[in-house]
Amino acid sequence: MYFVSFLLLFPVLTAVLLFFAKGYLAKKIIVITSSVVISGMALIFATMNFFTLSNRFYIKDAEFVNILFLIIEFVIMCYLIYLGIRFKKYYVSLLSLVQSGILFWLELSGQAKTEHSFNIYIDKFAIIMCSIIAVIGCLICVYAVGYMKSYHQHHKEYKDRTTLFFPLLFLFISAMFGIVFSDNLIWLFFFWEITTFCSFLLIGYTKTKEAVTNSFRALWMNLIGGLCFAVAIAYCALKLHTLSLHTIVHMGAGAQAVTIPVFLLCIACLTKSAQLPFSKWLLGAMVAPTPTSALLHSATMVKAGAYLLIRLSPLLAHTVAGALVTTIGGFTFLATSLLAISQSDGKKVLAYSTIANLGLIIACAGIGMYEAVWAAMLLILFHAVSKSLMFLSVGAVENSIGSRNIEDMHGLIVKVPALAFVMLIGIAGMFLAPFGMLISKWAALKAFIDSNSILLIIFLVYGSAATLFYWTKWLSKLVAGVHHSERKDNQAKGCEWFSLLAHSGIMIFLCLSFPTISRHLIEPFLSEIFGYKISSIIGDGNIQIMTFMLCMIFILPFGIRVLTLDKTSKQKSSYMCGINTGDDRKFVDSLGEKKKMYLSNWYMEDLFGEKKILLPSIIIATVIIVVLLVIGIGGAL
Amino acid sequence: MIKIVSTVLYLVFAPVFGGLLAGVDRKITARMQGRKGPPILQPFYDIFKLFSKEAIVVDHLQNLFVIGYLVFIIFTGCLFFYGGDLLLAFFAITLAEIFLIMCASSANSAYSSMGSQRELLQMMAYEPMILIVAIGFYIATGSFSVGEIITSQTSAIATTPGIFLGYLYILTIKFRKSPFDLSTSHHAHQEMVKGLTVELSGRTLGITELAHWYENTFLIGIIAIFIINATWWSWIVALAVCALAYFMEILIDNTYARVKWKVLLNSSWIVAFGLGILNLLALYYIK
Amino acid sequence: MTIMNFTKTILKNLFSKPATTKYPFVKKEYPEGTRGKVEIDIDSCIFCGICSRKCPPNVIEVNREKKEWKIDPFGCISCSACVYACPKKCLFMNQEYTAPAPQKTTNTFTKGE
Amino acid sequence: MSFASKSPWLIHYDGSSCNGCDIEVLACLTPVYDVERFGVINTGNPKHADIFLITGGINKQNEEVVKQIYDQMPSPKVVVAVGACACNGGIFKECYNIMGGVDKVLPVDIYVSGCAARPEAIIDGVVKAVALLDEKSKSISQGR
Amino acid sequence: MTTQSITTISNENLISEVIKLKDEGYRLVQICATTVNSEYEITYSFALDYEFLCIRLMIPEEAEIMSISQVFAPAFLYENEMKDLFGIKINALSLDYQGNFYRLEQKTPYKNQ
Amino acid sequence: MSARSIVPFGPQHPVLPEPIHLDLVLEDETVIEAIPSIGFVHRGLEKLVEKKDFQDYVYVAERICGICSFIHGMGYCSAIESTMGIEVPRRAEYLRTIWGEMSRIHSHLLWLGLLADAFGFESLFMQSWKLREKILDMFEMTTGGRVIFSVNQIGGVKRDMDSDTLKLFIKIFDDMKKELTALTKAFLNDYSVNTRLKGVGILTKEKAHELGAVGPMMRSSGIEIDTRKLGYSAYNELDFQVITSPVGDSYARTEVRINEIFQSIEIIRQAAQKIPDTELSLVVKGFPSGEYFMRAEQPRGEAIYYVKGNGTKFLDRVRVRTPTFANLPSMLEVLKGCQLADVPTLILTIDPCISCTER
Repeated sequence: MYFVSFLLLFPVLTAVLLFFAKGYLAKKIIVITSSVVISGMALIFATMNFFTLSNRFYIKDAEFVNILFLIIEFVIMCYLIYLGIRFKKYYVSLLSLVQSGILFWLELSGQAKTEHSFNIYIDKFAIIMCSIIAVIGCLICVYAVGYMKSYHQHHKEYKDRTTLFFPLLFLFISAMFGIVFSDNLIWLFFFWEITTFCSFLLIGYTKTKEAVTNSFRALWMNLIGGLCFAVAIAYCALKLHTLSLHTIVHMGAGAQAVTIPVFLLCIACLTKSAQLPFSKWLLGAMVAPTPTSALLHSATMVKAGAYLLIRLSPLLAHTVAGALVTTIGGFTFLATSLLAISQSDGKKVLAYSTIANLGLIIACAGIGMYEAVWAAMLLILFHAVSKSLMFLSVGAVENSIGSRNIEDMHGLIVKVPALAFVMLIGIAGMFLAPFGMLISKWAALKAFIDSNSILLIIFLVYGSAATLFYWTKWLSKLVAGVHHSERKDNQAKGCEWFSLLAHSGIMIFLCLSFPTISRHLIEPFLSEIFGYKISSIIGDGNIQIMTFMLCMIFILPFGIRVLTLDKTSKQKSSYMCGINTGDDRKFVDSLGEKKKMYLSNWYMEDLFGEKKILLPSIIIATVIIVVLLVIGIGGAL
Repeated sequence: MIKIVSTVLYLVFAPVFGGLLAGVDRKITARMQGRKGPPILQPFYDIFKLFSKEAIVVDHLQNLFVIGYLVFIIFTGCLFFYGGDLLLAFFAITLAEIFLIMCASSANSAYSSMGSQRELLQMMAYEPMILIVAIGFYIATGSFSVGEIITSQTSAIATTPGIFLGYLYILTIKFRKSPFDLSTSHHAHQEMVKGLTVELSGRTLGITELAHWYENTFLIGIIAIFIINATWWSWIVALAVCALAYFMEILIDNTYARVKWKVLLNSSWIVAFGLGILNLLALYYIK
Repeated sequence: MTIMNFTKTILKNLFSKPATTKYPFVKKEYPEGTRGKVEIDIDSCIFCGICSRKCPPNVIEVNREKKEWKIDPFGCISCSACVYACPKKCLFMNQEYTAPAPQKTTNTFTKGE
Repeated sequence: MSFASKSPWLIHYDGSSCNGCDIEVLACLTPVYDVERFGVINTGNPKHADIFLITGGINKQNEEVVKQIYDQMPSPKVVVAVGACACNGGIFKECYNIMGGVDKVLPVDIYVSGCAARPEAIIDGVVKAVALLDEKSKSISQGR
Repeated sequence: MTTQSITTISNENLISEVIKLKDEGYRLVQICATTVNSEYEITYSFALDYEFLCIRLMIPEEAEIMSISQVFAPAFLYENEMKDLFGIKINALSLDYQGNFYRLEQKTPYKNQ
Repeated sequence: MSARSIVPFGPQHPVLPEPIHLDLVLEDETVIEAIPSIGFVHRGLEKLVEKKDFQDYVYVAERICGICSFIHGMGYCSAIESTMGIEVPRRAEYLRTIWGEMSRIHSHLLWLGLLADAFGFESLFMQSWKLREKILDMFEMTTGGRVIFSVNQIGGVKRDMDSDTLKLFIKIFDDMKKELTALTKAFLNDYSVNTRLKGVGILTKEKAHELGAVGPMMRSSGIEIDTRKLGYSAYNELDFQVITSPVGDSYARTEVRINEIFQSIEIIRQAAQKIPDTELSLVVKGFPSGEYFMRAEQPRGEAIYYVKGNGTKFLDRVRVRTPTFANLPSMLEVLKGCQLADVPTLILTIDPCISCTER
């Protein structure tokens, strides 16, 4: 109980402190201290509950909290309506008004006073999520302390608004804790809206025209989700007379009564997780400083949608809602993986990859089988770490070499070796064999087969092929051995560097320890929600193989040293049809002058370009949603 | 016990088998072209020579990656011949290939890098089919485990003929045979020079060649497990089918022009769909 | 449009004798008139030097005093210009070509007394 | 036991020849002469090659190219000059843009005469080069 | 054999003459320079089907001429060649190799020394 | 958003039997720009006329290129003969025609092989070159050399072909036709070959004319010009049609060249029937003076031999404009927008002869 309250309130306190803190040093100290405290507490909390945790409920009736929430909600609504009018985005005002209106009506008319019991619910899943959010979120904050300083040194054109920025980060973390812990749908909705609001402010940080447009896009898309959420709450309150997520989930799959709210919640989750056709807001979020992107993409925000869907997954198995979620998820995975091929902006590739991976998680959740949910949870875990690592390293690279374009990362292993290694670990974590993501993919594939879903298999096999392509080409860019004269200084120092290293460490630690995590956290949770004992998903033999592979990868470089293979080989210039000008970089061109060779990756714009497939995918996704909604809700009515 | 024996046998004899296969391949190809051709043992002479040559690299990282390639190819084969998980074996071979790609691009040389991009494209082309092969085995025999696949009552091919054909299709890419020898070719004259292997020479080239032999043995092993079931004679049939399949590859090698990358990508994906996915659908339908 | 229409040729090749000659294990028979290397019947030579002047790559050297006729076989282009030009018809084309060697040599023919 | 002689891979570069020798070099690979009988592969890539076949003389522009290719070959390596032009410039040795034979820029190991060099001569040259390769390989392994 | 007409024109008329030929549908066959005493004789050959005609310029060594590569695109190759071999100064080349077309050791070998 | 690669292509490159260099700018593998560089084979042999007299220069002329050797020799001789007003004996003209057409067959077969090699069809390459060896054997029988014949001289030819040889040749060609047909089928009907040739590197009729393309390159764009129709050597007494194809892609160029092989066989057959029995060569007296542009049809297209004599035994100027030089602009035109994989094929479809081009 104390832990929960602490985790919810302490970040808010930090935010307030940061808001009033003067000077960079003060902010730095506050951020670091509270980050240590928050992640420390979360970890202690997790360790305490690692082996033993019977699910717990907290906070029975808290009228004053509800009122407090109501007030905050009202303030936010007013602010949004004001902004909508000021920027002439009236639909934003309207959406905000309608969804908050529903809530106010529910609360004030007393309809929300169901015989519900507890507002907070803690189980092993909440523990996992809470640790991810705390650790990754705080590491991002620590990184941000170092990053924002150099960001404003590089971008003099933007006003330094870090006074607002840091508090928002912590507010965001607090809201995420809220989402994870809440059992009362109204509470959940409140925190849900806070994340929407915070992300809106964070995306619009630079206040450029693009940033404003993108932040409004993020806002209205999430508000649509919020609206669906609000309607779902109203439906639950009026028809089901309960607002407890736990209770609703236990009504069981296929229960006619829950069909409509589940549908609506699914739509809300899809918007939050930026699935097609709602993906554009997440791509637009790239205009924000890197820590924002990292925060939105890895541990928080988009994960909120995935989190709620996993909670709902027992209700989704073999239902139309489940079909909707899996189809959209699978389709998003395929479409955005293909789209990522044509991108050269590092952050954009990461954005598409995030959407794709979220699609996979959501598809797994939608299947509603325990193997699938197991895969989904591991994917959340590994994706959070490696994606955050990737974002932060891209940010650090941007500060060091002045660009975040993948083309400019050519030969990063020579230019900034330390960052390149960190990035290699991040990329390996995203898709390579012995690292975590792939083991989850293994399980996902198995679940897809067992669920007899040929469509998902199609999405997965082709999507994986595309994933392989765009990650590997990034990898191969990094390792190019350019000339030593191109060496650059690593601008990631202090906080940033610590955060990156910590991420890499966590990455490797997770790869080695995920069997334990699976046994003690994931499997008990699955047993509980599916109501029967879950045997281990992945055989011990296979785990040993994976571990063995991982060890091999790390032994390899040392092995080469021991065998002194690299010392006996002589270095010669590269093959350039016989006309290189003494080094590997230039050749004698047709006009008899020195010309710099340049090697670019493939983008296959005419096959996978945004112009080519983004719009059709959005249309297809919309059609899928509409058709399945009609079928599903039509069937329920 | 038998698992360990077969793994050790693989470790020791895969290069011998792969080398002989390459030798026979070169001989048959030569004869098809109306030439006398090299001796059968020529691949072994080549590889011994390569290991005795001076080792030159463009970048020392190449050594690391090329060894990684070999190690993970061998690991894949061992996993397979140990009777392990087929899907994991495919993941491992993907990792190995990625090592090779990194090796090629770490040289930062024009043709080597272009070769690695093409290799990547080839991987993207065959990846769906490779995964479908694993899925097909799983549906047909109920397991990813090679040990269980070869002791099932009926041969996998009985229910997965389409997947088998699709596998043979992408095998042309894996064997680096015309029409799909885009990234590097056994034949000299290519716009890519030697593509992936341009910057490898002497020992490092020898290692890739060795890895290629290990890989071929593994790939042919997969043809075999399509056929093998619990009966003893299925092993003999498997042997014949493997030989026939390889002969077909040589024939195709000699009767096709090298295609362009778009054709490669499109056709592989269409084949994976037309043969693989439809076969899976049929399998579900039967069940 | 057909696929693999070259198969017939390929298979025919596979099952028939290869076109490969057995050279160098069996010597090659050259047709009459093959231009190989220039040789001289030194005894009939009058050292007039026409061949030397006619030689396009200038590889023939004639020394009237020493009664010496020299040729650089590695620079010879086997054009037989010298053979046509020789007034005594003492130059002729051998069908054999000059064997490859690790050093460039000069063939010297000296007329004995 | 040295295997260098059993698998001589070659690279061919056309210096400034008239094509006559080049097509004869190519002809050596084709069915009638088929040098692959001796394990020869035309690699087209200096990093894989053991034997460097040069046809034609050397001029200012290809001098660097030839040197670079030679430099990028791993030892042991052998240079074979094919044809009169590669030996000493042939008929073109008086041209203003011909520096002379290949030996002006590289240590030539075997000279093959002819204009154009006959395939048989090229085969003989390669066979001799192969023997040399073996020697060089031995001396390198002793030198270690 | 077809007759071969060679018309000598003055330096200034070159472009207009060439444009006239282009309009009549001629294609460029070749451009050739010859050193005649201390002058250059530049011959432009054109053909229409089987018809063949030449126009000729006589220019002193130091004179500059206009490139016809704007009219006949393939002329740039011939003109670069003349530039490298003869040292003729040519203006407004569509693709100027700046004397690196042949990259000779001995610059402008055809120029009267 | 694609970035562009800048890479060198050649001079040393396995698909290029001869050195030529291109600066390639690529987007993925699409060629955006290609700037050529030649001069790796430049010898400067035109200047050798100052050192060799006009008769000896024949040996240099036929070494301009080892593939087009014969017609270079013949073209040079004809040009000199024209300036000197020599009427060459008819038998010599017929023999020149026969050797010239055999050269065309050999060159086209060589080209077919190289093309097959460029698109990665090794067995087709081998097959083409296997056939070509037969022609080379025929050359060696009649001239004593496989690639460089040294049979031309000012005023006629040095060697003769007797009627038995000619009959034998006709028989060999008849046998060869069967194999050629199989080869033709593979080149023109095979699916995979078609994907590499059809629609690749289209040169329109207008462009071909504008860029001054010559030979098969021009004829495959639908322009009906063949300088053999000018009637030099014995062509005025022989009956043949100019072969064209309207499309202008690589496929058309292949088609035109393959048809020319069959056409050449027919021309040789006609020539063998009509060949008159005269002497082989005239004795040349005097020195050339005046100038002449000789236009001859090489396998690769129209070649121009310009000679200018001054009445001494050394000529003022010899200039050879070879077909490849004229085709280079067309090559650059078709290279734009093609795939990297097409670069070798497209370079080859102009049938480049770099050593001719650079002399």
